[in-house]
Amino acid sequence: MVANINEIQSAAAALLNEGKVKLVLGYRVRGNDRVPAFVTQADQVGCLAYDSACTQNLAAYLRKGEVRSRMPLAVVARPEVMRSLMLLTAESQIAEGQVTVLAVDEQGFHGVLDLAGTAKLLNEQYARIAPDSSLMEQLAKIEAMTPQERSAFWSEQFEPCTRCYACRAACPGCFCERCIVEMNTPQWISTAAESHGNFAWHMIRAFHQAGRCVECGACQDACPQGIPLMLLNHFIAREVEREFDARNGYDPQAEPVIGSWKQDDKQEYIR
Amino acid sequence: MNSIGYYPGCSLSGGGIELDLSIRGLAQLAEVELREIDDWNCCGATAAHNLDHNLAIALPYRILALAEKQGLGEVLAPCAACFSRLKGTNVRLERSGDLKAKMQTIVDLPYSGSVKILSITEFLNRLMELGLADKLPKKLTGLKVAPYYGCLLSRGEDIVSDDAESPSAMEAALRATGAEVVDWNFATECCGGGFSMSLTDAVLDLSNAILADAKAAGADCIVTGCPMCHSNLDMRQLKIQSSGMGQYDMPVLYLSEVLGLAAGMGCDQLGLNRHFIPAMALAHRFDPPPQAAETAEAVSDQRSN
Amino acid sequence: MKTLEATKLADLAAALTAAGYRVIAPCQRGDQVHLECYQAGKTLRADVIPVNSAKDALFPRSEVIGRYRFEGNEFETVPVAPQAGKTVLLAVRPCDAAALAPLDAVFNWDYKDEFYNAHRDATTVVALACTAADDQCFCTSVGGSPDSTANADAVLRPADGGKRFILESLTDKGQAIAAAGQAVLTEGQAQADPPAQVAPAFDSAAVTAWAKDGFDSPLWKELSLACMGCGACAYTCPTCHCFDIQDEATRREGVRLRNWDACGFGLFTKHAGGHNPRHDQASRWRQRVMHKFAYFPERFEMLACTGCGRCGRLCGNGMSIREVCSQIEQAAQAGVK
Amino acid sequence: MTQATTQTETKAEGFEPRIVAFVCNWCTYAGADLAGTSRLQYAPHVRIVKLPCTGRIDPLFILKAYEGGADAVLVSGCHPGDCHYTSGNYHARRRWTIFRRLLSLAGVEEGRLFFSWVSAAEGQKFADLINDVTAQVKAAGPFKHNPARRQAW
Amino acid sequence: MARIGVFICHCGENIGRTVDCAAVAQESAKLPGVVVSLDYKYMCSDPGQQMIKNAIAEQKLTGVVVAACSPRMHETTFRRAAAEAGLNPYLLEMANLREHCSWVHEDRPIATGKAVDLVRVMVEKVKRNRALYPIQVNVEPTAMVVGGGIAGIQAALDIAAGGKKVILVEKSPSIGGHMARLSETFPTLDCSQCILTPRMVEAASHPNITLMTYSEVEAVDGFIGNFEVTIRKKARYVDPAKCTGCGSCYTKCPQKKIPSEFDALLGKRSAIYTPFPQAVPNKPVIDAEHCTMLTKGKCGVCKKICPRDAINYEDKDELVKVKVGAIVLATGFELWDHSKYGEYGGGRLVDVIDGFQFERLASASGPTAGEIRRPSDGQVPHTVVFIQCCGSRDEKQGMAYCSKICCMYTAKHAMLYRHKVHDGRAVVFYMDIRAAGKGYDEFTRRAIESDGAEYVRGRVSRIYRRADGKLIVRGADTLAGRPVSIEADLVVLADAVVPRKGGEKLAQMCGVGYDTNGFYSEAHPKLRPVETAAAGVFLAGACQAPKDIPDTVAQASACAAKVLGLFAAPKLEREPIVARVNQNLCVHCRACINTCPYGATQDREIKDRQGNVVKVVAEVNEGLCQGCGTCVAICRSNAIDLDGFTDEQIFAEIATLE
Repeated sequence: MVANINEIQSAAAALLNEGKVKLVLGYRVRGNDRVPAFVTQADQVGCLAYDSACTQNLAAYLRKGEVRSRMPLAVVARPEVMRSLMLLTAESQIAEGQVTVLAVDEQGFHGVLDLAGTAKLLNEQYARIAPDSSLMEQLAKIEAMTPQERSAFWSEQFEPCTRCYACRAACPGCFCERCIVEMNTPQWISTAAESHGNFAWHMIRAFHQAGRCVECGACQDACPQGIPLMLLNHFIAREVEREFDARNGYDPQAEPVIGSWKQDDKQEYIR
Repeated sequence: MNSIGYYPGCSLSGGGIELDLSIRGLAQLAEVELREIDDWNCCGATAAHNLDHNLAIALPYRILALAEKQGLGEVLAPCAACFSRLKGTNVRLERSGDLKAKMQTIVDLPYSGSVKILSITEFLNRLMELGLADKLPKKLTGLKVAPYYGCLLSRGEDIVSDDAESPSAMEAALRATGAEVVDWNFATECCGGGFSMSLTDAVLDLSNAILADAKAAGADCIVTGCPMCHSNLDMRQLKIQSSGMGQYDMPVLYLSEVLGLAAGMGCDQLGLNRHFIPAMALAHRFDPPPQAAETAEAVSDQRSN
Repeated sequence: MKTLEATKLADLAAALTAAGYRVIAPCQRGDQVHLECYQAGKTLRADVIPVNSAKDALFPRSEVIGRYRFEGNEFETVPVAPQAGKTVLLAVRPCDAAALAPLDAVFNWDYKDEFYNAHRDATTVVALACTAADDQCFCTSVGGSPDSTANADAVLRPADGGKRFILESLTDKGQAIAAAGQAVLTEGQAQADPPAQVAPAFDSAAVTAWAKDGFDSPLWKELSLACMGCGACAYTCPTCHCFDIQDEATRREGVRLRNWDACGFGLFTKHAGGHNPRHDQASRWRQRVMHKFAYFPERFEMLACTGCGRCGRLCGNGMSIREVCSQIEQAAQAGVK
Repeated sequence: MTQATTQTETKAEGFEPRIVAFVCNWCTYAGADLAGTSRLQYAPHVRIVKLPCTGRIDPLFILKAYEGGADAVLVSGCHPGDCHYTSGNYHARRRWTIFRRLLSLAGVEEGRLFFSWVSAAEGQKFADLINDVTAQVKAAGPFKHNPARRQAW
Repeated sequence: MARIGVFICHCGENIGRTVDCAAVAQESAKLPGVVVSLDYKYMCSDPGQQMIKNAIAEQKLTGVVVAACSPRMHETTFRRAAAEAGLNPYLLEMANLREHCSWVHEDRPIATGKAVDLVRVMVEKVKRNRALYPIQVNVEPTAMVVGGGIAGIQAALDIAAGGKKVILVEKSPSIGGHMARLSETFPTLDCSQCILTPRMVEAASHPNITLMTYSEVEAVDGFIGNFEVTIRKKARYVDPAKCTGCGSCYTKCPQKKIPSEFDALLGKRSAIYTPFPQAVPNKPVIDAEHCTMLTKGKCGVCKKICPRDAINYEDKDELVKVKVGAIVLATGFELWDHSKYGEYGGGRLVDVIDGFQFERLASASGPTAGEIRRPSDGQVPHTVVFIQCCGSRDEKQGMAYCSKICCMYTAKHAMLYRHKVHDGRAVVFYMDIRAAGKGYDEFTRRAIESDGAEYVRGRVSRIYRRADGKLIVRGADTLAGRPVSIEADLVVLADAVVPRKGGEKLAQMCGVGYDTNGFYSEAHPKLRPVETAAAGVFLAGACQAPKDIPDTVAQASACAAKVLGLFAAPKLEREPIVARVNQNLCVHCRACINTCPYGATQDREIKDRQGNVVKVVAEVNEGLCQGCGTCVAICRSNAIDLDGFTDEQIFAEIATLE
């Protein structure tokens, strides 16, 4: 547990007491697990906990009607979650005043912030979050494979996918009312949990993360089948940064990366 | 105490010794320590880049690498030519990915590109900010100065941060001394540069035009930051005058000398007695001579003959 | 007494494969253990409860149930027979075996599902008695036990401190397994290890009783708040059996597919006109609990939950049957409607 | 379902590839028209799907074409700056840049996805493009390791 | 059930030579949904069209595929025929058997096979077509013209002459623009004011034109046919209804030393002023910045002197809302600020002037009454140096483009100077002479050959003022290959033509794009040079690119033609190929709104019966949508589809190719 957990609790209590928020979305301990906590009364704040095992991205709850109806609310947010909140702001899913941030990282609590303050903190303190080196190594290995090997690798990875969509549910960016995979006139993506349906699903899920994924890891954590989704996510984020010099979730006013353009965007592959 | 790396180069112990003296004096006054780069070498100006491009980069590369190794984040290169070579090398290293590796093999020293090079104007303006501005007890009221930038302190858009056509980096400091900056036309005109020896006649023509314009604008002296300009305008002025092109008796001062004068530093300490065109009379308007100073004036006058 | 060295589980799988069985067994896959088709080289793990349940073998996640062809304006259907080969579920847990009862019941209720039954008839269940349980296990709360042999054709019991298994054949199908595995089995004596201790988590009767009148309870909203609405729990649940029918066609021919579906999805009950009778996650969770603890007992006199604990193990948001039912029991005790 | 037997399912020798092209109405389609009016002969394997603008092309169109067994996909529109709708091709270009990298990571080999700008005046370029793409795909043979290919049920 | 008719055209021998049309018809007849499949020699001929019409009627067709030439050739023809037979024209598609098949392949079996494929694809598409109806947009038959220079005046006059109402908005107190400031015009040297002022008067008196001078556009809402524009009428402090323009006020105004903008700051004006004597309207305004009554509450002379009591010191800005159907942007240009060139004195040398200043010096109504006298000491200059391309064609410090008019007006200036100062020396530094235009090259030749202007090809590297007041102009004569130094008395810089400062704001209001230099972007550089990406907004004059007067006038008249064309019918019919948002699916991520090149996707609040906003979604404005479909592909939820190119249609096409 972080050292100053009491400060999170008292900040949450103060927000609730002063009527600034109706709900505090945080974490609590249940056995060996950390699970989401929905605190609506100041006297319940004692359950709030935070440590590095709190990996869920609570921003994903902001699409739920049951949660939205309790706005304004506060969210215990580590840097990736804050970036999700920036994305949600940029994509007009939340607005200043609806969400207050209880900023945390592995060192502990860093105060109560509005969304503008969160943007500032992110850009000042967490402008560069080093990508997981093992991810980069794995990617390098995959990229060194032949196309056939890559195809075989992913087919092996996607094979156990049951299409439970836990990855989608865990992702704050997946806030569509109706996902593309559920469109059936025409049927965009086969819903059968078989090779081509799984391939199309994972390609399109990853593509829809372009310019948006904050690499929080919630999708991969949620996947019961252990599919290495972060490989795809990190790859896409890396390409977006390389090609368009864009890093996701730092600017609450950002134009969408896919949905904007520059005249001199690279095009060496187009003849 | 602040400290800044120092690259004197060849001229500051020779023809440009006044520049070295006055800079060291001002730095001391502003409580800035100058840390000379240990084991420095020639910067390559002005000949190397006409002979061998690798050499022209390798020489400054070694200086920069040494500075980085010695933990110097910023380095002052008072001579405008040294400044241009060193900073220019930084720019080229940054632009070309392969160059750094190539230089590392030639020089056998690593360099990441972290060393920042300061010109004399940048350095003196920094000193002013660091408190020198409050330590200028003498007002040089009535002194009309023509700030002369020449090429190396005005050109090269990646190197000089001033406006190439109408630079102004010296003006604030000069005004702070109480001197009047005259409106003149030849602040960036060519003085003849490195052709002082090889094409002396061209240098005389060019420098003559500069002197003439400064005189026409009513300047008492020309102020410069470049030892090469200084030597062309100061030393060659003797020849210009003797060959009948014009009579100016126009002292040419380094910016650091003017500031030193305002700071109340002695003429000797500033090296004002070492000029070809006597500057002591001008200096004495603000720093009346003790008895002994006359001897120095005499020495200087002798030299000018 | 037939015994099998613990290290020879894979050899048994290989022997059964050689005998023409499709062997579904707990195989190592990356960091996880999945129930999947055994192939030479795969590592078997009897010590870990697999991520997925045994239902996958009987009720595949996607199955062709019809075919058709067209040519010009002519259209014809093509009969499809279930693709059910001889299968053995090797070393599945008693909770997975127990789940066959509710599956048998629902697939033979008003309609006898030829596809499920074909798989079921071709399948032999070799259960593995549990000698260890984790904090998510709760079979004892839903009428099961860690060494139950219900629905099993044979059972493997860990013995001699885990060094070997005792194989008990319970049916003819089980005998056939013992015969097919003859080469890797030994005749001898062994002392069965004591079954796992699974502490009761809640009183299912109390849950069923509360649920009878609990349809309109405001409690569902609180219980379901943390649910994100994915189908992970349903897809790994050994008893969940909802499905969706989809056609996939080219311009010449098509197949009709039966794919899994889950009541946790928002679209599960969404009508074409836009109305959704289960419009929020609370009503979907209510359905999940009611189906398992109220409607199923009402119809089939059994629970549709075997306490395998998979939902608790995988849900990062703590939405497990165990957790929710415990809360319902507490509410029932406190008299909350 | 059984694999549809079409003319392209033959062995590599005499292999006649199936190539799906997504083109915009205003430039590349018109460029193809010009190739026609100029009577420029080119390989007959490409089938064009016409769209108003490359901006309309969803990456899923490409996946769908692969799913149906296309041996290659060609996407072509107006040159940068010439888009009939001012910026549709710029938007499209961003999508392609990422999507083609993703497909490559996923195992779609080089030479199965082509992008090009062909203006309404470039009939010759269109014909050359089709010939070149066809030749490349023919040389590469059928797209056997197509990860998006529809499952044979 | 679909009932599709397929009609294969032989196009004489054009298709028939390489495609076996009868075989294609036979194969097509077997396709699911096809009830009739016929081939014919010339489908576009009357009997061919009749064949289609008969089949539509007799077979009750729900869709038609005509397999013939390119749809770019005859789609309209066949769709009209379908409509005449009672089938919605958008239920007809064409398969391109000629340009895309018979003309490009020689092998008959292969071409025939491909033709069958092309027909099959279109059959599957057309089955999924739905009836579409042209979108009707109401049109308010009033135009707004922004900018009262020659472009705006011409556009307004032409629209008014066409019988439609025009609101002409001008931000300064008078219309006339830059042209009113010019002395003479090239290449004819006719007096600018003489040809312009009658037009100004005509604009002011035309019954169809409402002049709104001293006014600025504040906001633009709506779309083609239906713009709502808010215009700020700035406080004039003079009631134009009462004022007769007698001029007593500005004659008596004690503040007379204010640099006159009209005279390019070379002349002076009073605080209550008209910019120039022929101003239209000829009614003064008070410059609130300089009027001591308004700044300090002291003076009041004008109010006392005004015989009509027209002065009102309490006047306030007024916001006026107008409804217009079309907008013409004619905001013009200004000159690049040459003080960025340190080598030309950085703006500090008073005798280094720009082109407009020279125009005013040369103008009979200017501050020197047409005598060329230099600003510093009022002396007649004996040597004048003209420098072309000052800020033009300079990517580093100035503008990368050619300003187009400078070669001509510099020649004119040199000529005017030589006409006025006979012993004077006119030296022109140039990079190239670009005198493309009727009579233009002759004009520059005349400046050189008859009027003795000395043309020096080369750049000027430095201008400085010598102590004696002479301007030393140093440069290169690249033809002679030597440096030159000229002692000049006056230097005239042909500064680059740049768009009006702040023009981006107006462009954004109207949804018009602009380039990196700030010039407004036309819809197509070749074929739609007056339209913009925003339907109903047109461009006239130098706001789009540097232009001379004839080009400006021509473009202004073109705008008027476009506007009158738009106003010709009370309703505007638009192609119904537009995007549609499924509001149930839209989650309002605004990607489409960011993406649309036309600003056609907009926020839409969905309210319940009590008027509470329950949801915000995207909505496509049919009036603005051009049907590119970029929003469709950008939408992750696929909540948008494009009529005519729906996902269902395209997927069917792809599936058919399997």
